[in-house]
Amino acid sequence: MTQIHVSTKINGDAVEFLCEAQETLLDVLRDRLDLTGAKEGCSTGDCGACSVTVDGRLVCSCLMLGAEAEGREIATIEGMAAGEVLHPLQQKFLEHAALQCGICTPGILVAAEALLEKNPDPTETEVRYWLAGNLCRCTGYDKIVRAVMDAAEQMRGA
Amino acid sequence: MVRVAIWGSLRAATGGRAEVEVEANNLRELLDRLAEAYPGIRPQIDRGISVSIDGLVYNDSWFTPIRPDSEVVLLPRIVGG
Amino acid sequence: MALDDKPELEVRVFKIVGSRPIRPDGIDKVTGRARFGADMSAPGMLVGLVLRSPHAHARIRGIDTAKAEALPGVKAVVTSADFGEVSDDLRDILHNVMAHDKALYDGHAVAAVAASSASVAKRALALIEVDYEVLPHVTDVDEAMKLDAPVLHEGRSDETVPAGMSANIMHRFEYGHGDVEAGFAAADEVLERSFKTAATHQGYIEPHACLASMGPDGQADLWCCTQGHYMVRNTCAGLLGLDASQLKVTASEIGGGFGGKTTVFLEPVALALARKAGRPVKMVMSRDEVFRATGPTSSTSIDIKIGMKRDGTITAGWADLRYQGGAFQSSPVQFGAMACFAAYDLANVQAIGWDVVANRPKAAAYRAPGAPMGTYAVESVVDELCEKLGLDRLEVRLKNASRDGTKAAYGPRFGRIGLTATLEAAKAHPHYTAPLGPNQGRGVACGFWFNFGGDTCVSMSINNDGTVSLSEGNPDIGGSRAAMTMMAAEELGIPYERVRTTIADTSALGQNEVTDGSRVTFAVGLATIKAAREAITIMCGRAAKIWGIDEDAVFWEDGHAKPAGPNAGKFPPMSLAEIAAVASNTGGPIAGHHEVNAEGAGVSFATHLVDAEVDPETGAVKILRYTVFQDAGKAVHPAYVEGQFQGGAVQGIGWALNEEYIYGPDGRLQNPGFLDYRIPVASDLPMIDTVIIEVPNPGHPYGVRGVGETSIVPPLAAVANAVSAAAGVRLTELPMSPPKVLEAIDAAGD
Amino acid sequence: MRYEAPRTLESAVSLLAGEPGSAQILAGGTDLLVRLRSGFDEPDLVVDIKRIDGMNAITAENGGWRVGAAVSGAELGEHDGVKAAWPGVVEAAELIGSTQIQGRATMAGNLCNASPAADSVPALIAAQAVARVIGPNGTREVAVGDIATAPGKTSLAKGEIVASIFLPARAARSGDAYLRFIPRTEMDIAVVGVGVSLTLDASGTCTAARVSVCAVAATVLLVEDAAAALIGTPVDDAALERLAAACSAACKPIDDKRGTIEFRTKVAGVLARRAATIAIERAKG
Repeated sequence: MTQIHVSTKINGDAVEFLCEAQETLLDVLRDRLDLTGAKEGCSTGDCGACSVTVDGRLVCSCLMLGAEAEGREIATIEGMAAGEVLHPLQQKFLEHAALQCGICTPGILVAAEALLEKNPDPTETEVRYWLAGNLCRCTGYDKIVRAVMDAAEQMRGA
Repeated sequence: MVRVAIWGSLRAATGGRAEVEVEANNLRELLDRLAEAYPGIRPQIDRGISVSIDGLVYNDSWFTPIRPDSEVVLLPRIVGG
Repeated sequence: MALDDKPELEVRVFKIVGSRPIRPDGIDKVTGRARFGADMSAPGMLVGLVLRSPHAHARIRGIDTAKAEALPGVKAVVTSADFGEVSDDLRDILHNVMAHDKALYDGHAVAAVAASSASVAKRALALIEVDYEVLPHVTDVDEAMKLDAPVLHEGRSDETVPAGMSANIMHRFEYGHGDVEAGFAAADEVLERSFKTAATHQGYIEPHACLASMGPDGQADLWCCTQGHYMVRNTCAGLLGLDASQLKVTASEIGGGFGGKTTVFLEPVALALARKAGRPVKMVMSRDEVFRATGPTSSTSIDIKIGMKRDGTITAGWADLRYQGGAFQSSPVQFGAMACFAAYDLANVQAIGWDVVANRPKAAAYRAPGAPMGTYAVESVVDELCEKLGLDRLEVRLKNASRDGTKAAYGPRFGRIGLTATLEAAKAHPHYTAPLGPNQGRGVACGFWFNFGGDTCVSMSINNDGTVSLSEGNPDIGGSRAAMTMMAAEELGIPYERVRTTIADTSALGQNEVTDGSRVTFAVGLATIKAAREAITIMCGRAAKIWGIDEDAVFWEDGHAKPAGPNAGKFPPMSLAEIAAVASNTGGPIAGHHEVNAEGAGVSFATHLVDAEVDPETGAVKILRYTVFQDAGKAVHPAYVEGQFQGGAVQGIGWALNEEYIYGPDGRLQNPGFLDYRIPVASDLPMIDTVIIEVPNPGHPYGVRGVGETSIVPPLAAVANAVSAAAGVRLTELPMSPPKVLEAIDAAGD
Repeated sequence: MRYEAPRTLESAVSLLAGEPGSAQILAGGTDLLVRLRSGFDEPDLVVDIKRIDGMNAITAENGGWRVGAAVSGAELGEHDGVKAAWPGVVEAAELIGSTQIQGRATMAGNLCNASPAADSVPALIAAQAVARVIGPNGTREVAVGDIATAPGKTSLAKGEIVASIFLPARAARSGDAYLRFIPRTEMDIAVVGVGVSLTLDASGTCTAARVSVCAVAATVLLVEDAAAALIGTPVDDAALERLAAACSAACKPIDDKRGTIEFRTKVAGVLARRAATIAIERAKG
């Protein structure tokens, strides 16, 4: 099967890869580039575990072909911390115990970061609706919402 | 002798008795004596049984002591999620 | 365990237990580094996929795999013929992971392939020819119990099932005491109601996944997401005829389980493919496969009859519970029957359970298996009786509540329990008396779960630098490594940061029971404390040697060995680090370990309060406020205890409102995805408030009770009671999806 | 399967028209990729139209707005001009899926997916939006209501692409709204949805109205009786009740895993009344 050559940027680094036409961006990230932080929970865009941003826009990487990444800038959970320094959202998730099993956590963090870039001072309702596409089965969302709002407050003060 | 409470559907094996008495000093003896005296209980013991002794539930520990005045209740084997 | 441990909670002042440190696996999980089931790969790895039955019930007349095997890139194809004879206790598991002579449900595995890529494997599946003889099917529990229902297995009913009943009834269970008829006669009001609940799925976000490899010598390695890798090892070894010692299973990080990962599905298939192909095989389920072919819980049909006096005294309770457990006997109806009246001190009680098979996937455990449904039915009737008699719902529950020494409805007398403490806390909470608006209602319900312990091994190494490595054998599904680290540090008297807890593979420790039954913090915690105590004894001995005094004259306090009695003050205390630094000089490495069948788990009760609003024109339900009151015995890491309370409550809300398995007339599952299997999303919910009650469990050195399961027991009933109050009509079917609520409102208005 | 990302509409059209096998257009891909993954759809060619000039643009035209076929819901929601003119259309488009889906999903895709439950379509029909269809035989303008012909089926010929959707100029004292019913608060497909667009005169009498209902028939319906119930009235309670009754009467739904016939029929009326109330408020400014 002929493979497609794609040049893109992931977490700030230039990346080239080959993929089959029907491979999703999630397949490429996980199986070709060893970026397994994005998770496959459903492959239908219903769970958000594979969330990444493409040119700054939050998307499900399971609903985008790898080939579409050509020339785009992609950000994944692996690029969220700056070296040793955690992003305030990551730190607040730890402090608030906002994860139990942790499978949804990368997607939720990527989604929450996209929210705070757009809206640094979200209400609880805004956080809940923004994150409605990120399923979490363990926490009941309570501590997740608290952690996002606390991180937002800290980031506004910074 | 230890008095053992038998649950409803297991009473078919004890002639309808809700409580039976067996000579046992520990869990293993209890199950062995029960199976000897009431062979109809055997299939349930094979399927799995838990025993509540004085309010604490035991699954397997043969040598758990049972006192003559202990409250002993048979239960289907407890599982969990 | 030895029962010599006295409850220490009330005398002991904890330094670490009860605080909220950051979990040790946290950074890996917020940075994407944590490796879950599907995150592992191996050189030369193949991709394994499963062919599944499109029929709810069909005889398999033949399977032709020749074309698939001939496809370039296909390295192995397996069917049930590739598995040998197995022992009786494994037979149903084997026939569930790979259909034998019949496909028994939509999604039942019939064959599997391993190929060089996913796309080749997919094409190979399409080339496998299965000759099916489609048979009539049944998916509803009441239908399956009828004499003319299609029969899944002949001759499998056990001796408890009366003659002349449907062969789909596997087991009948009954418990109770007293005289229920006399009890009903003594009541001022007797109410009998029937209920139905739909099957739900645990809905863990991580699909099942594994990576298997096996050499021709039978040595095998398996990486998988599971609640119990020792269970996986034992089961797979049995299914494949391997020695347990030859199969090493490593548990990945696990992306949720809730009971659904307490058995095997892909693992034996991946091993069989790896054996045949001679190469590692990775298998990952799609979400569709998870819904169609793993282990949801039972759908149920329940009748409840309760008698009550005008003063609120419950005179008798009777229940008939019918649970289908899918294609093989596995419904948790016994526990539903045992748990449903557990919150009440009843003189007269009888519960009957029917364990039924139907053409659905074999049920697996789901958080307090069986209890939520029976409890929903009982608590709904109690609620309606309170309403009829004009009684306060909490007062009635307090009046009839099980207390220390109550003879439980399922037989034994309770030891120390915290039900009334949860009820009193609910009564005193501002939530209970907060005003409600129009179309709003408040629901209350209690719940119970047994909890258990089981086989547990822990090994603890005191490293030369004064740090501690703790190995345990239970996959950490919600922060248990933090709890173990805390208990180890507490007992040793050293900082939390000095201990690292690892989940060991099956070669490193003895048998460990699955992470289930809310057992881990209780049982592994107990073993951890015992292992620490063993290490402490050794360290005290080393200090005694150094000081040249008797071992008995040394005691351990605040992380130090100290001379005692006549020697007190003679020598400066030696810290753990100081003793560890000279371990080689004093006798060699220092370690503690503990292996136990941890009996003596403490039961746990909860009371939930919920406010709901119903849109009378659409039947839409909104949860406005929710408060959980639950007895944790002792909350080791309160944040994760709260998390268990909140998570269980929200799973229960989903079960109550929108989650359901929907089968079409063809017996096929119509909603095998998160689009139409509707688990709660963030915007559906309010904050879930929690109140931790601590009534210590005498069976644990720190008083710990399991907390993971009880929290899903009350919400079905609590939400149903709130919605019924808000809608002005009693709802008796779950889920209370908007069409059902609207239909009930409209019917009541007609 | 081949993947192509042409730079011009002409080459997209010729790729699609020239494909001897089956071909699919990829805009947001939020429906297409689900079908690809499930094996429901196995096209030989996928043509990604996002790299074509103009596909990602929202442009003012004759007092209205032209929305390119690849404009995502999120981009539409950030466009103050369209939001001010057609808030009902924007809110409908923004109801398609989660935040993540919004980052990709397009109105044109929602239209061409031809689901009877498409959220943006009732609002577009109520707004009298027009799709610009470009194909091997040139360009044609098609009322949005004429695109879908049956569930999953469209009137588009081989090689034809919906290149943009035109929202016409908005009359004075007009307002639109879209409401749908879903079991949860997010992430569900509409069980029933209603779009209402109406115009009032200076006295508050309704002079024009369009009402469209989704998920109650094989295609999204334009309910003329419902509009007639409003026109010429002050849109009082009596008119709203007639509107609700007309909407319910127009429903020809099915029982399925998402809702019953009775439920959809009744709730169509309830939502019509509620949506019209919002539209009136908007018309009154």
